[in-house]
Amino acid sequence: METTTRKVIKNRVAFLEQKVPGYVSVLGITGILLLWELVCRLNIVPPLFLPAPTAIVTDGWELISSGELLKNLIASLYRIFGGYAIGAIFGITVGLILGFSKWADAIFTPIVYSIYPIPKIALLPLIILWFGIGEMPKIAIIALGVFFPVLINTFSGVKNVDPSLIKAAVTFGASHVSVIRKVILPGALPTIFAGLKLAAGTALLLLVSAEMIAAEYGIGAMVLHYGNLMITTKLMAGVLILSLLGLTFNRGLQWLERKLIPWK
Amino acid sequence: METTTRKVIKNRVAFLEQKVPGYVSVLGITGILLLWELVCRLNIVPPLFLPAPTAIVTDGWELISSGELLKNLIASLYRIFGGYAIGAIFGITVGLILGFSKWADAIFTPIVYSIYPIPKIALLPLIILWFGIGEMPKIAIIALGVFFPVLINTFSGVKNVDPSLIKAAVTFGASHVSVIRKVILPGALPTIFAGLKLAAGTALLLLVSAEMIAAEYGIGAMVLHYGNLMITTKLMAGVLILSLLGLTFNRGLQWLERKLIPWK
Amino acid sequence: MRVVVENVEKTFVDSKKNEVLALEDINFSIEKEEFVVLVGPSGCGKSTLLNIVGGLLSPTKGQVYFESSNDKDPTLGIVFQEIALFPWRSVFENVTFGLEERGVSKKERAEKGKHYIEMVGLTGFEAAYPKQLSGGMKQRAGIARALAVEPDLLLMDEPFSALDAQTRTIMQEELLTIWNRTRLSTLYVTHNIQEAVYLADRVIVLSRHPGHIKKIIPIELPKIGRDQEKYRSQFERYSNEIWELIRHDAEEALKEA
Amino acid sequence: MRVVVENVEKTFVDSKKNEVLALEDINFSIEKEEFVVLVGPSGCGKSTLLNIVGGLLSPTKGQVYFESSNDKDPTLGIVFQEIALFPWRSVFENVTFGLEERGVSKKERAEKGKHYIEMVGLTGFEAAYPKQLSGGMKQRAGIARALAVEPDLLLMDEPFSALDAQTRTIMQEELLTIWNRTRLSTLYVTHNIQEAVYLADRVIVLSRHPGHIKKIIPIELPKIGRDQEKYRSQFERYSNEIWELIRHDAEEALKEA
Amino acid sequence: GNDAETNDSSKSGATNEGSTEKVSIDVGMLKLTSTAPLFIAIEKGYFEEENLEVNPQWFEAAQPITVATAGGSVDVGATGITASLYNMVAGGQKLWIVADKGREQEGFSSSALLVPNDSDASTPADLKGKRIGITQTGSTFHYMAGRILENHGLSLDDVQLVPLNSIKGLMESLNSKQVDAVILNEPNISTVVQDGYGKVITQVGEEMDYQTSGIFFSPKFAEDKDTAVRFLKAYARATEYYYDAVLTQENGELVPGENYDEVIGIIANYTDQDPELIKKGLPYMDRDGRLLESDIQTQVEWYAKEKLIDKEIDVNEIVNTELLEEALTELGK
Ligand SMILES: Nc1ncnc2c1ncn2[C@@H]1O[C@H](COP(=O)(O)OP(=O)(O)OP(=O)(O)O)[C@@H](O)[C@H]1O
Ligand SMILES: Nc1ncnc2c1ncn2[C@@H]1O[C@H](COP(=O)(O)OP(=O)(O)OP(=O)(O)O)[C@@H](O)[C@H]1O
Ligand SMILES: [Mg+2]
Ligand SMILES: [Mg+2]
Repeated sequence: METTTRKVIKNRVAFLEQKVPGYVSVLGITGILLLWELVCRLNIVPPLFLPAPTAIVTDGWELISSGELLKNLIASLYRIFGGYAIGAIFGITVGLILGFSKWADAIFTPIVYSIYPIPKIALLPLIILWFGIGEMPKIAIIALGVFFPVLINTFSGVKNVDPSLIKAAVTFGASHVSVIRKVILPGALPTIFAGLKLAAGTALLLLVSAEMIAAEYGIGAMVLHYGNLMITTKLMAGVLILSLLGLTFNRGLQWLERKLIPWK
Repeated sequence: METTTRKVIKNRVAFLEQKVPGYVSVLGITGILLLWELVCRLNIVPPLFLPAPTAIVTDGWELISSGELLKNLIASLYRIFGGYAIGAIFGITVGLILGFSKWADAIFTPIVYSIYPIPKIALLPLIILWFGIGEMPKIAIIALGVFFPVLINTFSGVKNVDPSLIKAAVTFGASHVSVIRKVILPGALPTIFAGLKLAAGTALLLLVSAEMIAAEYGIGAMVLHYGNLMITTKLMAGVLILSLLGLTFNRGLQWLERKLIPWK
Repeated sequence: MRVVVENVEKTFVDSKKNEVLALEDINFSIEKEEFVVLVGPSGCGKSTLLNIVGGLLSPTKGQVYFESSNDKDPTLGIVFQEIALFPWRSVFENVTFGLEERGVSKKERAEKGKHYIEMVGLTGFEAAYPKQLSGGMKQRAGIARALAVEPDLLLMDEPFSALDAQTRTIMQEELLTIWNRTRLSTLYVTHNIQEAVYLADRVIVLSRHPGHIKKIIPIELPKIGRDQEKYRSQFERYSNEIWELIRHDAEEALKEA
Repeated sequence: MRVVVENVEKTFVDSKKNEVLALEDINFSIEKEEFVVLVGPSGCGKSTLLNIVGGLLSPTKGQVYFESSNDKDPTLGIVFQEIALFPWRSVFENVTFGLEERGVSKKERAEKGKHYIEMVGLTGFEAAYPKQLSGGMKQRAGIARALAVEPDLLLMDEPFSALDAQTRTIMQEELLTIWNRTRLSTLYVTHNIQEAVYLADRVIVLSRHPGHIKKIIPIELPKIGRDQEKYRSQFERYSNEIWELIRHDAEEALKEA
Repeated sequence: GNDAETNDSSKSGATNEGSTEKVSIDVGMLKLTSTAPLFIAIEKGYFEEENLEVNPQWFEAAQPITVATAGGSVDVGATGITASLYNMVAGGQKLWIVADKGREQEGFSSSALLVPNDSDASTPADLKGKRIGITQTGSTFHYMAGRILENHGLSLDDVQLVPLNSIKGLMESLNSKQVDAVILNEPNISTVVQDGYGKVITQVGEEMDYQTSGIFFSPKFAEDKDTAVRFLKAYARATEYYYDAVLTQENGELVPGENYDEVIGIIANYTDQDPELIKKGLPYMDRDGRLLESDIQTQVEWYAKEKLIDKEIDVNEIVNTELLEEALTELGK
């Protein structure tokens, strides 16, 4: 008589589904902050090299309450919004033109692609020569940094609109203007937004670099100022504020995206 | 008797297929360069503000033959390759760890995402403080700028490996190690490369910024130097070289990608 | 209104600059209220032909024309396999797109939109975006959009091939019901032989390399109820005939990378 | 070797944290050399059940086990609708993946690989990457990969549903020929009722919300040649029976966004 | 007289050293003229005579030297005294300022406030509301600008300070009139004046006595009092040598001293610069290397007032004159 053995089948991909409780993240961040604070309190690392989180927050608060932060923030915001708006508007416009006109495409796209890899900050000296050392060059460098990714995304957004949508529109009698307005523009919008989001990071980076080179006020100038003075807690507070600025900028764009592209 | 009319159907999307001859691009670039040269020759714009293309090339050649370019280029290349390699290696390693371990993910991912939006150049004063002398801070800032996009792409590459591939591997008896080595790593490779390409632009930008703020030699320092001296032709030559550097870097990565990911 | 395809030939230039003859010597017509189905193996040029008829591609030779007694420009309705609903428009806005482009008044758009949405069974989903619909519902919206312009010729390119087998069966039945109410001249492309026999007045069988008409088979069965028991053997005979015409080509197509 | 599915139940927690009962009270077995097909409307839990049998999901209740006379761990072969070939491996490397993981020698891998690649008609494409293959050829490679491990149970989840109608017909025939040579115990999931009747020894019909077994129908037709004229009416009767069991559910499924 | 004195002290140094081992000292410094005493002490073998082996660590900027000295990665630092130094001390990184390494003094000034040649401004008081270029915030130039303005009834709030990060940037911004005034040092002042695009409206030395740079000891190095004193002995001999060579005045006019060309040669050699340029920018230094201790107090107060220092610091926590005094005593001064 044969004996039969039973082999129960077990889930061999259980490891993929392993769950980590939600509080771990919170605990993780808290733990790291506590550890950091402890390292500083016990003077394992000198406070000059690594200021304690509480010290950073305290100094950050001081920057806020003394109005110093506001002054610098306003200077930076003015530049970043100005530059971003100019760069984005031009980028979208030129991107649309290149996307729609095959002639413009053939002539200008190679030029765009050869200017694109230049780190825009290298043009700052030139821009200072052209525009002087006031607000203009800072706004211009940000605009330039924003212009290219937005242009290229707009262009590729227009080029990559699903051709079957265009064909459908044409079959249902849409005119050229209608196709552009009702199909190509909304179809390119998600890609344009991707460009705008990419450009936000670049804008912030260029802002800080530009302010480091010739500015009295601004978050970048402030960070460099405290770096020069070796007041590291305030420097870190400035960096913290930059991180928040970046986060807010990104969130704002995400919010706008959800508003403008509800169908995604 | 009824008369029948014939309506021949015409291609209504012909405008999409409109072709522009290939030489237009070449003509376009040549035309723009000629125009530029002409504007300069006729002194419509002073050469200080917009040097002529021929002048830029001549000066660029002078920079090369005098050996000045080489000296600066070597200084920059050393920094960019060092920083890029360090940042990429750490980024990939940490990205893999976060991708594989749900615990590490839960604890560290929120931290990574809150540091990510900081424009890394703002940390330069701090990094000078930490690393002090010479090359280290420049390499560190580039490494830092490369680290984050590479990490985040590696992480999302690992997370987005097609689960049906993992399931297939497991069904065919693959061990955990096999799954990681033969499925997750190659599956994440294209995304990792996307991160590496993204980081190349950032690395170049940070290189220039860092060299502008504190360096004796380097292409960024050279550009700023000639900006300060108002020698715009040499400045433009430097910018041209940066653009070539960026292009080469990108091409190199593309070549590597084709070698490493032949199946795409 | 009658559609005539006359001596159509189409040559493509492929990525290696070689000329590829996709269609050759295509001659047929679609009569008023006729449902013509194009079948053929993969790559035989079905979509190319449909696109030429729809004015989305120019033929290299020959022409396609509408014969009609009035001077009105013919209107077309089209349904794609990829559905091609505008993702940024609600179901209602998609369905009334063609009317909008024809300058139809808002009131009439609302009425017609409602009517055709109801016809395809999407009442209640007027305000939904395409991403909120299942595959079958999306394809219904696509059909409503094509019907809403009350076209002189309805073009459908494998509308159901992305749906699962059961959904496809249901949709075929529904399409037939709708067609019976509207009786639009239709050119329909499919891979599926059963579908072709089930829907067609005439089946045009294409062969490949280059695509030309192998045979035109009129289906002499009542338009409604072809799946009944009594027509089964005749249905099978048509299917087998077509399958025999295509089989060799289909096996070849499968071998192509 | 026999596979037993005993009292299986599966509950998912959806994105809104509600519990969704996907499968309930599933009991059946797959005998040696038996070809069992699961049919049912969209979302009835066919894939869920197949994944549980394949050890890719844990059942909430009940269990699945192999009954065998030896102590060897059962091997499984699996074919997905999405094909799931490793894009970075050539056809040969894909086909021999399972053997590699089982530590089979290089020589034996080369032999078996060659054998199964030939069996599915891919000789000459050993070095090709998946992206260089057509859909039908990819799916053949997927089948060869599953056969190459000579599994105790072969699992197939709608392997042909992404292919066009004609390719599907050809592949069904080929699968039957291959199966006839290998006689592997098989669990096969499909939406397509004709396909089920054409391939199955037994068809298990599932209903939805929650998925449970509506009926198990043994197909009493010879395994080879079911498409012959003489079995046509019996074939149709099975198909109709299954369609009647599913139809209402399938229409409901279509209404769900 | 001078020679005899030098010989005497060298003897007294030599007698001291016999028992001790040779000590190796890392000194962080810049390739600038104001580092001259250290160059001289190395070249003339004064350190050798004290049985010290000095390893120069070359830096590119001032700030890292202070950090490195405070952090103990070099034993001795030689560079400008900036706000960052005070802040580091306030932040817990201790170091000692022990000797002079260059100052602004009436008649010897090496820094000045310049305006474009055609500027209306003739005194600093005319700069109200104008743009003044400096290198960096917290730098010595920042301090000079502030103090000069205060001497003329203005304050930093009355002008716009533009940090331009480099000397070259300052010069060119002046040239292109993107700023209305700049602070510059020699030899750049001479270059600007020669090229004719700028004029000096006041010399810093005329406005104040200012201890611009110094010699710093890391806390650890200062603890080893014997070595520290020996180091300062060698240094003090070098400052004297420097002073006598290049800072001798006759009738209010600078005249070359007896080792003038030798000293210029040493500096040119270490800084890779044209001797003619060096001759234009020789900073004043105390002959004995003594600090202008009172000015350190002034600086701290000024920086604190301008909120450029985080916390008030006690001058006694950073200035150590004892070591130098002891060295000078041993040298017989
Ligand atoms: N734009 C194009 N450029 C070059 N060749 C093309 C183009 N479009 C189609 N072809 C070729 O023309 C032939 C017919 O293509 P078509 O898409 O019309 O076939 P089909 O019958 O619709 O195929 P399927 O059943 O796969 O949809 C194919 O060989 C295809 O490769
Ligand atoms: N991971 C999951 N989380 C939550 N619900 C799930 C999950 N996987 C499946 N379900 C639900 O379980 C039910 C069965 O899904 P399953 O994919 O097994 O159906 P199916 O019969 O294979 O459908 P189809 O024919 O569309 O492939 C569905 O209602 C589905 O929404
Ligand atoms: Mg087609
Ligand atoms: Mg499924």
